[in-house]
Amino acid sequence: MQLSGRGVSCVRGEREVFSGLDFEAGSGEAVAVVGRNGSGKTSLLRLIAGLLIPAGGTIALDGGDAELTLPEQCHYLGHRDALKPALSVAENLTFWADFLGGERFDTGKGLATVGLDHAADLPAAFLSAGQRRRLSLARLLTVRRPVWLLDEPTTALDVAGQDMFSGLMRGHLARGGLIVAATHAPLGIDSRELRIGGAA
Amino acid sequence: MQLSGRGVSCVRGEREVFSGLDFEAGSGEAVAVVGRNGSGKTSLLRLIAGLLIPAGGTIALDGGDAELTLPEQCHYLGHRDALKPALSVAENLTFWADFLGGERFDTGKGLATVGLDHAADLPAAFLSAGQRRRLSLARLLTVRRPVWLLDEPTTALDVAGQDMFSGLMRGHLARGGLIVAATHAPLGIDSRELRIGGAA
Amino acid sequence: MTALTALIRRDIRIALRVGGGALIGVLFFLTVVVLMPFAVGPDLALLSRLGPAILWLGALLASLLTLDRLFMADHEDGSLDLITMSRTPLELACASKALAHWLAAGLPLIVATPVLGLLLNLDMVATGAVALTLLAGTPALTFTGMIGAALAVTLHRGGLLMAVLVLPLSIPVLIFGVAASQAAIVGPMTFGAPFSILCALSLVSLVIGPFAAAASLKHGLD
Amino acid sequence: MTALTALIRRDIRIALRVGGGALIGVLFFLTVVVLMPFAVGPDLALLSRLGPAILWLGALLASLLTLDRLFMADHEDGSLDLITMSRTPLELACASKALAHWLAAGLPLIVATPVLGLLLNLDMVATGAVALTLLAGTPALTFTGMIGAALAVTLHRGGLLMAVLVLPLSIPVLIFGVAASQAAIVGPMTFGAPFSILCALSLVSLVIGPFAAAASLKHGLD
Amino acid sequence: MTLIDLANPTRFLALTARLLPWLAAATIILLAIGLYQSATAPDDYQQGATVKIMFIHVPNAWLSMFVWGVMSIASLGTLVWRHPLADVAAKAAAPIGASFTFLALLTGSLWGRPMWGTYWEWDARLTSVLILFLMYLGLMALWRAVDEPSRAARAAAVLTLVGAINLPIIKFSVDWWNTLHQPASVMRMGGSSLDRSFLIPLLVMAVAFTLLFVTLHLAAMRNEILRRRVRSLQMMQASRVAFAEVGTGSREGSTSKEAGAA
Amino acid sequence: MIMSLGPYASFIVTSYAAAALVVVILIGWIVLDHRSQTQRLRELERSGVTRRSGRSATDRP
Ligand code: HEM
Ligand SMILES: Nc1ncnc2c1ncn2[C@@H]1O[C@H](COP(=O)(O)OP(=O)(O)OP(=O)(O)O)[C@@H](O)[C@H]1O
Ligand SMILES: Nc1ncnc2c1ncn2[C@@H]1O[C@H](COP(=O)(O)OP(=O)(O)OP(=O)(O)O)[C@@H](O)[C@H]1O
Ligand SMILES: [Mg+2]
Ligand SMILES: [Mg+2]
Repeated sequence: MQLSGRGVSCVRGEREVFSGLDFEAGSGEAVAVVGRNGSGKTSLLRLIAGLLIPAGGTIALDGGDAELTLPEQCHYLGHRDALKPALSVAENLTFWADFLGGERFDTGKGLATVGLDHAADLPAAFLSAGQRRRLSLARLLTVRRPVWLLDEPTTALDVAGQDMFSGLMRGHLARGGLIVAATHAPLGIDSRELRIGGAA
Repeated sequence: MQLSGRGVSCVRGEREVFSGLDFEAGSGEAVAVVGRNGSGKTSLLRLIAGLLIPAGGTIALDGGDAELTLPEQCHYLGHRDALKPALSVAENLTFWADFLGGERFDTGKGLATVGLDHAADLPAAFLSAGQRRRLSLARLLTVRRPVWLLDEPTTALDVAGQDMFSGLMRGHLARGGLIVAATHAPLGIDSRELRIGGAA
Repeated sequence: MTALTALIRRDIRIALRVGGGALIGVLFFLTVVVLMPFAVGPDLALLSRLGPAILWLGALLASLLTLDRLFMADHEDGSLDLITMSRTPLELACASKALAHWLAAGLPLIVATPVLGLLLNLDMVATGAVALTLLAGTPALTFTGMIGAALAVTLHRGGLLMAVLVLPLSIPVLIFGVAASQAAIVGPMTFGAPFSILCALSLVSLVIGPFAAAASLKHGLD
Repeated sequence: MTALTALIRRDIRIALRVGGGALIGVLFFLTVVVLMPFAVGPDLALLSRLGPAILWLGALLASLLTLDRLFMADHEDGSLDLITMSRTPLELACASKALAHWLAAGLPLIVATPVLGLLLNLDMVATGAVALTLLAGTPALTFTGMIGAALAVTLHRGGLLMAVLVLPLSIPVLIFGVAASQAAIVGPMTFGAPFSILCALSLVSLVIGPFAAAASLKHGLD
Repeated sequence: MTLIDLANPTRFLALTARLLPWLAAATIILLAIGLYQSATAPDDYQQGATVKIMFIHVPNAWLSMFVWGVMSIASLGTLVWRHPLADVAAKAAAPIGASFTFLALLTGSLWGRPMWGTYWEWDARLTSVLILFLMYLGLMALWRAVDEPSRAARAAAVLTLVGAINLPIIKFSVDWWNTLHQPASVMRMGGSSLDRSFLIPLLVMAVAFTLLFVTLHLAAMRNEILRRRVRSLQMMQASRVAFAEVGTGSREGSTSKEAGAA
Repeated sequence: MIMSLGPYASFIVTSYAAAALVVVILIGWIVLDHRSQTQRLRELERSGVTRRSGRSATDRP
């Protein structure tokens, strides 16, 4: 499997963010997107996720499921965590598992993996910043998607949380997945660097 | 000047977060609040800022302005950045300068310090995560407050941004201010550690 | 299919839990209806003549005003990104959300109608007619309102702009809803004609709404 | 003082810029008024009799429904935390926000009244009377509505809950507003009596509103 | 490129610059003829001199619908073909269409007073025109509310197409509901029933107003293109300054990497 | 020639006057808009930003 972009350019608010960007990521590989604030890391992830339309160039996944579009084969973890404060922690996770199609997903085990099993019945509104982040990480486990798009995934995680998360990423890579992560801090796994917008 | 808490305890959502916490910070000193996710770092900062009411214990600032309450002598920088997407970057900053009472504050210079002067006329909605964070950092410069309460202030900042911010903090401490910052990453300045809720 | 039922169940659950839809919508409906007599004056004959109109207006405002956050809330917390990316066609997802909204916020209004009919001095037949027209007409309100809700997301604006954009579209629904109720009560027209137009409006909006909303969401990606 | 003027200027600017308050509120008002005749039917005599009531109801809904985000938006983006902590008394800050809201969303309604009066077949005197009562009464709506907006923040609920909480408070305003307008048009009461009660209501709410809102915000800290 | 594909609009600007004076002249001549003819038209045996209002009312009423039609086609251009001039055309048309609709409403109600004894009546046609006016206003509010033209364009396009449902309602309302307003007499199956002495000036005025619309629309489109040019230049200025600025952003301790970027 | 407009002269005159006024306002708006846009364009171009200059221009305004 091979995710590749050729000459991708991005325009937001009528200003060019970057242009002519080439990149590549194969099975089992992690790409760390780095660059100054405002250089377009988040924009690149949203382009891959189909949430923005490229102003030029192409992005394609070779060797994936030919019947599905690229976004349909991605997990996207953005700044906003897609949690409903009114629902309990377990309800939030179960919803995403059902909606994304993870039929035999065990919510309890998923929560235990990210260290939230004790909070399963709390409303999500009561979670601290790091706990929210852990809950959205759990979404990555609900259903298998070959491509993970992660936007500053370790934000607000404590040290133990970061270890847990590197473990998850390593597992995903070992199963042949690929990861594109925007980050300012080290990811905690081996990764290739993709720099946007010149040295920071 | 001395900020001190004695036997502070905190209850949120009818559950005790921590209790019997003592802490202390003097002029020119930075305290880094650390602890697991959900241990109560944010809660502690909000207690000091007067945005939560302690379930027990007292928090006081000695040697400050006797006519002002503790919250009135604090800058609080939380997860949410108090920016209005509809206003331009400069308008956002000018508003806070006026509202907080920084009469002779030069918006252009403030923006230049955080590296946003080129974006002064953009709507704040167009900013990237790190640019938003830089803009809220600029609020610390509008008017002098002895106590800075910072909740994971370096989130989303790039390396240059973190350097810029350590510079700001060092300047504040050198002018006799004090800082209480909740953080998972190193702050980039010398600081005393205050651990909540046992080792992570 | 499970994806859509999961979406519907989640939305209904949120609406019921935080009082976001059902209870509050009904309360609002009640208050508007209670306000009317104050505005109109305590003339019972006039009141029962205006009854269907007042009920329809109340239902219209209540159902439109709960609609404005239909997509906005999902947009703000990032859920909409994931829904757009998912394997479920966006049109179906939009339709499901609207259906959930109607179940949580539209149906209770209809259930509450008999009680409010009492307050407005309407007889059994009149109340029944109004309830029936509401049952046939409120889906049209929800499914046209949905277009406005989607536009509101695209435009980063909530609330009133959406109401303003969508209210003109709902005027025909209101006209025929009231006309059918009046016909059932006083004649001289037959109930059937305006009622079938009302049903036709609902059916048309059931088709146009999800497509227009999905188009607007897709083109408004950011 | 500069802090308060800064707050007022910011709020007005946001309201005007995104079309959040002024323009949209007026358009909503217009649409609600336009909806009424559809519901009530094209009976001009009845319409002009209901005219003041319709205008008042429209103004009430338009001004309340723009109010619901008065504090909620500031709460969601964290501005409210900073406003609470600042050296400006919270009561004054609340009052300023309400004043800004009235200037941006209430005044335009009054300016639009003559146009709408035409649509509803009201004569000059009637239109003038309605506009005057709105001028005296809408501050009361804003300043009582503010309490609901503050409660909505405390309770983590926006929109309709707030409207439901506040509508009962605004019923007296509505009653006397309509009464005064009707008195000016048809008699038999004098205009003066209900009008002075209306003014009194406004004055009272000018005092109570900010205190109640500030108290509710302070106790609802979280 | 985003900053609007300039090649096409540039040709448009050049072309319209040559076309506009002729259009304006033709408009003025036709308007003059039309006004003269309507001044000298005989009084109607029923309506008296008030029939002269028709020469203003009917062209404006037609145009109010015509302009929405133009905007609908432009909207298709925006959504389907993504033509760069389409949203310019749609945006420029809205205020002009709103003005015509306003005039149709105003002259209609001024005519209604002597004819029906009331300025306003909640009749299906009048109301659907009022709704049209409201939708014009809503559309203009929408353009104003969004600072990004391309984003506003797509939303406005969806709304315009949905609103086009109103056009057949306006056109056929008089046939579907038996109302005060008179049914079509000029454009209908089986030829016009209007007397020639009214028909000729009416048609001349209608053509004149249509030309007026074309002229104003082209001029407004030119303005809109210029406005976008100004915008993109300002944007470019902003991003250029941004490039000059990298590295001075942080005072303290800029790293060696960072200096290299400037 | 003096036209006799009958008892409703004011209505007729108002219609024509309103139409004239609205058209004049439209024209005025378009002309003024054109002036201000060309003016701003000229200012921008004078300050060194041209459509194809891109990043090559060096000095800050
Ligand atoms: C505010 C009030 C009015 C509005 C909004 C209005 C609207 C319209 C519209 C939209 C049309 C074009 C219809 C089409 O092409 O089929 C029209 C045509 C016309 N209107 Fe009005 N109208 C109003 C009042 C009146 C009044 C009071 C009269 C005269 C008694 C009148 C006489 C006509 C005539 C003669 C036509 C031409 C019909 C034809 O030949 O197709 N209108 N009006
Ligand atoms: N609004 C709330 N209502 C009820 N309980 C809450 C609320 N916010 C947080 N809590 C609970 O209070 C505890 C402390 O939360 P807090 O946000 O202070 O943690 P934190 O130390 O800042 O964590 P993190 O490192 O994840 O930011 C958590 O267990 C959380 O579940
Ligand atoms: N919604 C938007 N509309 C217009 N412009 C935007 C929008 N979001 C971001 N931008 C602009 O696009 C550029 C890239 O933003 P992006 O969020 O991709 O940066 P980033 O690399 O993720 O930065 P950070 O490190 O701060 O997260 C920025 O200059 C920003 O101003
Ligand atoms: Mg980012
Ligand atoms: Mg925290």
